[in-house]
Amino acid sequence: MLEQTLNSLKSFIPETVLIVSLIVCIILDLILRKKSAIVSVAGIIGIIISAYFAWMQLDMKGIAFSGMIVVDPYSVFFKMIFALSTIIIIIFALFSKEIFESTHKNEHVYLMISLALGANLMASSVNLLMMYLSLETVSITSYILSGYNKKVKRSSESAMKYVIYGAASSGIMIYGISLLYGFTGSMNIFEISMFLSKANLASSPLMVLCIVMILAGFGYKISSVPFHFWTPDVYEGAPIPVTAFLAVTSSAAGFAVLIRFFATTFLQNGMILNGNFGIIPGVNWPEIIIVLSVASMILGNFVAVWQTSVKRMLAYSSIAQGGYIMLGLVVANQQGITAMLIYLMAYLFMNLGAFFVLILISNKLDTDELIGMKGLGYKAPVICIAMAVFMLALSGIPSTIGFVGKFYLFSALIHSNMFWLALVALMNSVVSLFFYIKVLKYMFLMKPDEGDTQKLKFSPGAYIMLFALAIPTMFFGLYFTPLVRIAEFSATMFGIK
Amino acid sequence: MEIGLNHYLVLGAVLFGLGLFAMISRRNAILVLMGIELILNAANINLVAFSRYCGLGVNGQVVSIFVIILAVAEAAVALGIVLNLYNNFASVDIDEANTMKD
Amino acid sequence: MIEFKLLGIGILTWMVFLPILGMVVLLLMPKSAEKYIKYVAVGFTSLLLVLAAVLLAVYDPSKAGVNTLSGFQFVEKLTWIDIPAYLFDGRIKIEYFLGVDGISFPMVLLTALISFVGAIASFSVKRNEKGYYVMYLFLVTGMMGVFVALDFFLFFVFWEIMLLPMYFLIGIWGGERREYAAIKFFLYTLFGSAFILLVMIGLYFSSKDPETGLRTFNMITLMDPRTFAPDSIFGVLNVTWRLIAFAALFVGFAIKVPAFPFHTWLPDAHVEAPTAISVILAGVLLKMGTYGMLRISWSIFPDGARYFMVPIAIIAAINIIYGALCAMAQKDFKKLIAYSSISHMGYVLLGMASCTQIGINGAIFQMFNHGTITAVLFLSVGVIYDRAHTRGLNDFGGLANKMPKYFAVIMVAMFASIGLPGLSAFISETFIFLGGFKNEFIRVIAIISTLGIILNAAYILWTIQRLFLGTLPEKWNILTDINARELISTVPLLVIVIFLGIFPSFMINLMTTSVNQLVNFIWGIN
Amino acid sequence: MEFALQKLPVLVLLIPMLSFLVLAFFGKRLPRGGDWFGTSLLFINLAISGFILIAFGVAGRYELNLEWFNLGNNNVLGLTKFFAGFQIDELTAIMLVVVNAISAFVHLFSIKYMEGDTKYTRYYAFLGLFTFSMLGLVLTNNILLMYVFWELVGLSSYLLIGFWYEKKAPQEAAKKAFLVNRIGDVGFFLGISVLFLTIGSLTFTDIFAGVAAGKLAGGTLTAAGLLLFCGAVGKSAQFPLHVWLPDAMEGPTPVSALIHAATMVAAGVYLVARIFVILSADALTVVTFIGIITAFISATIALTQNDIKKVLAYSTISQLGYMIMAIGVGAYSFGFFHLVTHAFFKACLFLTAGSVIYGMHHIQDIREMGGLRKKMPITFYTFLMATLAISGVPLTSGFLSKDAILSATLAFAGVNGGVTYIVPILAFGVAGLTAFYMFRLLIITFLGEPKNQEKYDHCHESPWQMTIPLISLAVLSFFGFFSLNPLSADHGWFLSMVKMPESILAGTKGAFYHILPLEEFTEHLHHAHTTAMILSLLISGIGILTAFVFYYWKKVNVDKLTDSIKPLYNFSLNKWYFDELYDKTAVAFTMSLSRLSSWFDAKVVDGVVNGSASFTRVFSKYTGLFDNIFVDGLVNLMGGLVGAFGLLFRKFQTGKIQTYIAFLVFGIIILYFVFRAM
Repeated sequence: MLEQTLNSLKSFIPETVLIVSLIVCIILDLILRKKSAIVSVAGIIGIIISAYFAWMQLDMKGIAFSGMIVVDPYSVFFKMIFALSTIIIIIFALFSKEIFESTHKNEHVYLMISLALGANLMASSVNLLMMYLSLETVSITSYILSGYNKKVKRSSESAMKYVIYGAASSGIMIYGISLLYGFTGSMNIFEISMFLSKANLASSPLMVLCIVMILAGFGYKISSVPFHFWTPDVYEGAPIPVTAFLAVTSSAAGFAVLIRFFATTFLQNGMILNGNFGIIPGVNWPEIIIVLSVASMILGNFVAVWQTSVKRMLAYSSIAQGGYIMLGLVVANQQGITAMLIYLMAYLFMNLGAFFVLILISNKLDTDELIGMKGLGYKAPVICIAMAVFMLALSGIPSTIGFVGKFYLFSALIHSNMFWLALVALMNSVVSLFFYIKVLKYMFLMKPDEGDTQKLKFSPGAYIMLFALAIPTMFFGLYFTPLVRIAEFSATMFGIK
Repeated sequence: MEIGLNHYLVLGAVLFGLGLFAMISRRNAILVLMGIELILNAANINLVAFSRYCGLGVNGQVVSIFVIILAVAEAAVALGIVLNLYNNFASVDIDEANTMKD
Repeated sequence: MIEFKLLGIGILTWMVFLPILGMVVLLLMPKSAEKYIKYVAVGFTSLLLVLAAVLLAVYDPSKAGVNTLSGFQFVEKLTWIDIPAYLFDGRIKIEYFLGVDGISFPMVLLTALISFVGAIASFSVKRNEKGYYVMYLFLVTGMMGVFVALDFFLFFVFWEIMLLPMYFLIGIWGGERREYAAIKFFLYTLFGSAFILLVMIGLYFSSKDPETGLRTFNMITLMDPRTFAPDSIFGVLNVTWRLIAFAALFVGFAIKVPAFPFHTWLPDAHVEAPTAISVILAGVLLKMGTYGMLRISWSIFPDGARYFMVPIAIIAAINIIYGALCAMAQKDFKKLIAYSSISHMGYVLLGMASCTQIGINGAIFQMFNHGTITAVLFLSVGVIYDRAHTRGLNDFGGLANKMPKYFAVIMVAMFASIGLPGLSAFISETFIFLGGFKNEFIRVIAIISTLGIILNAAYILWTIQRLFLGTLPEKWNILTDINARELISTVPLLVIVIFLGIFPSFMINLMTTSVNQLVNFIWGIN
Repeated sequence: MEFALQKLPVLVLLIPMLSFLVLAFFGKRLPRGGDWFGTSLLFINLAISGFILIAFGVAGRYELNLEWFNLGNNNVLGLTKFFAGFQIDELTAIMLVVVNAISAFVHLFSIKYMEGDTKYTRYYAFLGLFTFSMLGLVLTNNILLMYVFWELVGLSSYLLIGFWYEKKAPQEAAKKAFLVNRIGDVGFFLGISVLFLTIGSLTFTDIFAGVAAGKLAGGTLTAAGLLLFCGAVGKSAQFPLHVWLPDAMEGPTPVSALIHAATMVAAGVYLVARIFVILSADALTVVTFIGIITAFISATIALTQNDIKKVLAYSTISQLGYMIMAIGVGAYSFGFFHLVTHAFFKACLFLTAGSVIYGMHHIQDIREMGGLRKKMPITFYTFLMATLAISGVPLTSGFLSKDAILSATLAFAGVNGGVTYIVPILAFGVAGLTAFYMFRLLIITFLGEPKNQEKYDHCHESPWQMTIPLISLAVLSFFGFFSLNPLSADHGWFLSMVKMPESILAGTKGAFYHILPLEEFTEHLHHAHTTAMILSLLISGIGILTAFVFYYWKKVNVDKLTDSIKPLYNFSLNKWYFDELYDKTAVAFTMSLSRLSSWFDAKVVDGVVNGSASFTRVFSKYTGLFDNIFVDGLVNLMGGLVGAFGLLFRKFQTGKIQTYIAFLVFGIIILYFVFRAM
């Protein structure tokens, strides 16, 4: 028992490093007693180190802590995503006025690290309990983060909404887990898979109930319809870096666990038949995913059209984006998973980019309303051109990374002859252009009001960060071989043969 | 009569329902949080009952302990947030706080 | 396949990316050099023209192209994306594959020509010149790329890229309702390209290159029926799906043409766009739709082309007659020309629907002619609009005596556009109708569409009368005759129009070999 | 001589083009606007064409055919080539002379007539353009090229009719002329297509060969013939497309003389003559009847017109009808003969009219003239000569051609009998009417007392530049130029040069028409000749006499007479109400249709896409975003739906966390059932 645990520690190094750096940050914070970039730097270093160790695990494929977590390319991929996004967002926080003006000192850094830790665990957990715990870890830290600005009404309101909604959904999830446990007699998804493969249960109502209830937990993390209601309000209320964090990291974590849950638990003896999943008869979860994803796409896009606040618009857009990503799961094969991973990478760059521009702008203008961006293209050309890149990427115009993601998703769909679904998705992305282009319209097509035409100045660091996000968005759009190779390599999960 | 698995499951289900009801109906934030506790405990009852009656060892109990711990953490954070809510809105009525909506 | 390099880089690459180079140069230009921007832009477009001339000099008309790789010229083929199948049989191979044949070559010439003219015509743009010309050159790259790309994926990328500059050019430098027009144009085209994308991916997954056994976006390989496994979704046996695909593609391209009932974006876009952009729009962009049909729908789904002959011809007839009727009712000069474009693109569709060699020759020739003629017409609209700041046909009269040179220019253009013999459009329209009559399935429709000849004449003559004849209203004594710059941008086009009217063989020789190849391919002979 | 036939025609064609180009580009800089340049070029051209005629007489037919462009080989049409070339045969050779002669005279005449016009140079340029196109039309050996020049003459006629475009009437007239012609040309074009698709080549020789070889026969052949004839109907102003010619008189009078009397309008006849040999019996029937109907209708209209040019215009139409009919009945060479003679005397008539108008300072209403004989004798006598010619009085060219045609109609009726007797009856009737209204015109204009005294006082004889053309044309209306025998031209040089060709379809029968082999037909002609001559003399005599009775000796009160037949009189005066008819039907229909479709486009087609704005507005009321969204293109139907659903979904986002949880629970329940259902 003990030495097994000790062995397990080997495959737990990245998380360990995170924990250590977490503690280091806290200590630093206590020592410094004031806002300083040092803590952020320390945190970033810690994350980089853990990412390095995670990278070391690339060729490992093993199970640890008596079947609680696994290490496989899939989890490593997500660990990389989390590390990258966390680093970027910690840097965002340095730019964000909201964070700077908050009463806290540097809490956000280690809160974010701990969130990253939870995300890592989510990506690698293969046990329902572990899934639940890691999910809660992520949630609880996000509750705190979203309420980061104590004095700001919106912030605290959003925190309240988030915590109650989150608690409810996770509660429902654990209830569903308990049922599934009783049903299958195990918490380990491999064992559950084995059990289900043997037992012949043509969609027994109880089974369905479990799945739906557990889905509530995951669904609220990836803010998919109908578990999305918290998203707009929380996104709007939280400080922008936090919003970005929720939009990218935590929903990526949600996808990580969602994919693993479905792609492992409900496979016929964890078999993959020439790339396609051998789904357990009677539990045809792809249909339910179709429902979710179509609903998310339509609702997200259609409501986003009406938003006047860019932040809220991005909230809805990320609901829609989540819908697109889920399409990959629908086709129930490796190709789909690959497409999802590609899209997640794309999503990271373009969405973070959009949020960063938002941070910069609202620092200057103290607003995230569209109307505030009138004629901004003439006052801050570089920023706005970057924004244009991100917006077009989000709407999936070719030669941007967003198109690559969509292209692969649709390829996956069409490869399994789901033309109609692809068409729905495409029409949705046409609709999505309405509101993405609207931002550009305000920035470029509209003239700034008389009087305020002086150029806005931004720090060189801001520009560097901006290019660091914008250039990959363009480059990988034109040359996406690396993305695809990574995704294809990472689409292998432990225990799936 | 013999108390069996089903009784516990029913009890759990009832608790779950009550919890949800509390969350939906109560205006007071504290009561809503208590609703959450009910839900979690409903889950706990299930877990324990299953492992007790289906001969699944102690897994269930272990899990329920985890859940209890987690409930505590969650409650702590939640109460903090509610407190902050009170500071901002001078009330713990969660319907007061609906400044953000479409 | 003939190759032709400058400095080790293929000439087509030069032609596609020269404007990008121009963009860079413009962006690097310092504030002090603001006033030279337009000359730099014109310089780059004229370089493009020179390259086109060089191409013309080396082009070998005897090469067929279409579905024979060897028949393409100035071919450049590099691997762009190549990802070996790792987990599933989805090996992605995308090539940077350029080349021209008789179908694309006239379009390339047209693009070079019109871009140059447009650049000169843009001198009237005053606000934010840098931004304007950057976008303009970007647009040129997009258009050129569409016409030379032989890899479907590449084609699609160019096809979509081109939307952005257009959106901004209309949206920023346009007229009153520019924002509406711009977004309408953008969304319409995006809606269409959604279908194109679907078919593109579908084709990819049903293809298997006979030589390499790999999937491919290579259009030429896709034209080969052996490429499709019989069981694949677009396999030769899977007739229904192939027809659906053809229809989907048709919708995608028809929006660009624009074919009824997808045409309503055109009048808006034209009315709002600045002169030079209208010129580009009518001169080149519309051709991308019909070109796409020939290059992709007609060539990859010949069965579809044969099957849908009649419906397409009907759409064409509607375009011709309905467009002309709408034009007749217009009070805005520019809108009238816009509707006349719809009518004239109807001829192109008719010619292609006929699937006869004479008809398709006519169609391509008509694309070129319409490009040149309508360009002149829109430039003329610009001339009057710049002076009078109105386009209302009823606000004018008696300009003939006031602006004799302008009158002469526009007379030639207008009579060209009603297909007066001796001017280029006559030949192409004649071909198109002969093609239409030749194909007995659509003969009746073609005969009906000859009404268009009369209607076109009617509204054009009426326009001439309303603008130029009669007596000059007092307020227009301020107007000055067409100036040197405007003459430079229009007269060469008119010279081409007249020259091709008298010596059509000059253009026809360029394309007829390919067209024969295409037609034989459509009818499965060879 | 070979040289004359091989090279000169090209020269003849290019000289007027040269005149056009020079005058168009440099005319303004030349002294006197370059009129001398154009005129002298034309006289040179006349000389050359005369030489060509002689050369042809010596050396015979010559044809040159070059490849124009080539579509290569293909599966649908086989080897497709288009040729361009010219031919010199009797028709061409003669037409060259006629066109050049009249054009030259008109050039000369215009020097004074157009003097001081602001667009003087442009006028001469246009004349050059027209002459070029007309010569091209007669020179080419290829029906497609013929169509090309056909359209070009249309263009130049458009430009010249609308020459005084400052005034409203010329604009309208020009537009009308072009459009009406366009209608005919579409038919012409369709005819060409039929030939092309059946025979595959468009040179006349190939076409005839093809028909002879039977590549094109039966109904198709008839159809082809009639479609081609449509072109003639348009150009030669035949019923029902004759309405444009009278309006075309809005152009300068010399132009009317050149284009709308002598040459262009005769192009239709020329075309019919060209394709005569392939016209099937039924086609010929139609041709005949169209011809005679036109002749009759316009003759009746000419009776009552009061504008000197209008009268001449209708007489032109009627004469053209005559020629068409003549060819219809098979008298090919007579028809063409009449074309030529008519060209001269009608040009003469128009130019004299021009001279009168010039003298009267642009008065055209004959009711204001009268007694001009004393003031402008030369004009009067030339006019008289031409009038005699057109009325078919012996010793004139008109007599020869007309008489021949009449005899042909008799022969025709004699062969086919039955209903076809209408043709000669009407033909003779028209001859009478012609004589009558022409002399009415002559008398009212030149004889009697002046009606408008002060105009009359300022009136004067025209200068030599005008009188010389008049005299020469009048002389050309003398019989001697065509035949030495004043009673029959059969042995004159003209008819011996222009032989009757034998129709390829000789011997075939139509509904009422039997195409006889040539010699049989000539037989009948000989028999009919004498009767025809006597009859025609009689009838035109009566016509002239009545004219004198009515208008000179005033034995009959014309006003009373007209009052007694008011309806008929008005019917004629208002040109049988053709214009009104067309305006009410075709034109009105098209215009309303166009208005309808533009409305349809804006409201429905775009509407479907745009979604009813109201739809969006309803929702936008309580969002206040309308403009914003409108500009964002949300009025698109898609947009409309998006908006609708969007607003629907937004309702869920109440901002109350507990509602969210409720929705969450509902969501789960719904999902449960959805999932169960699957």
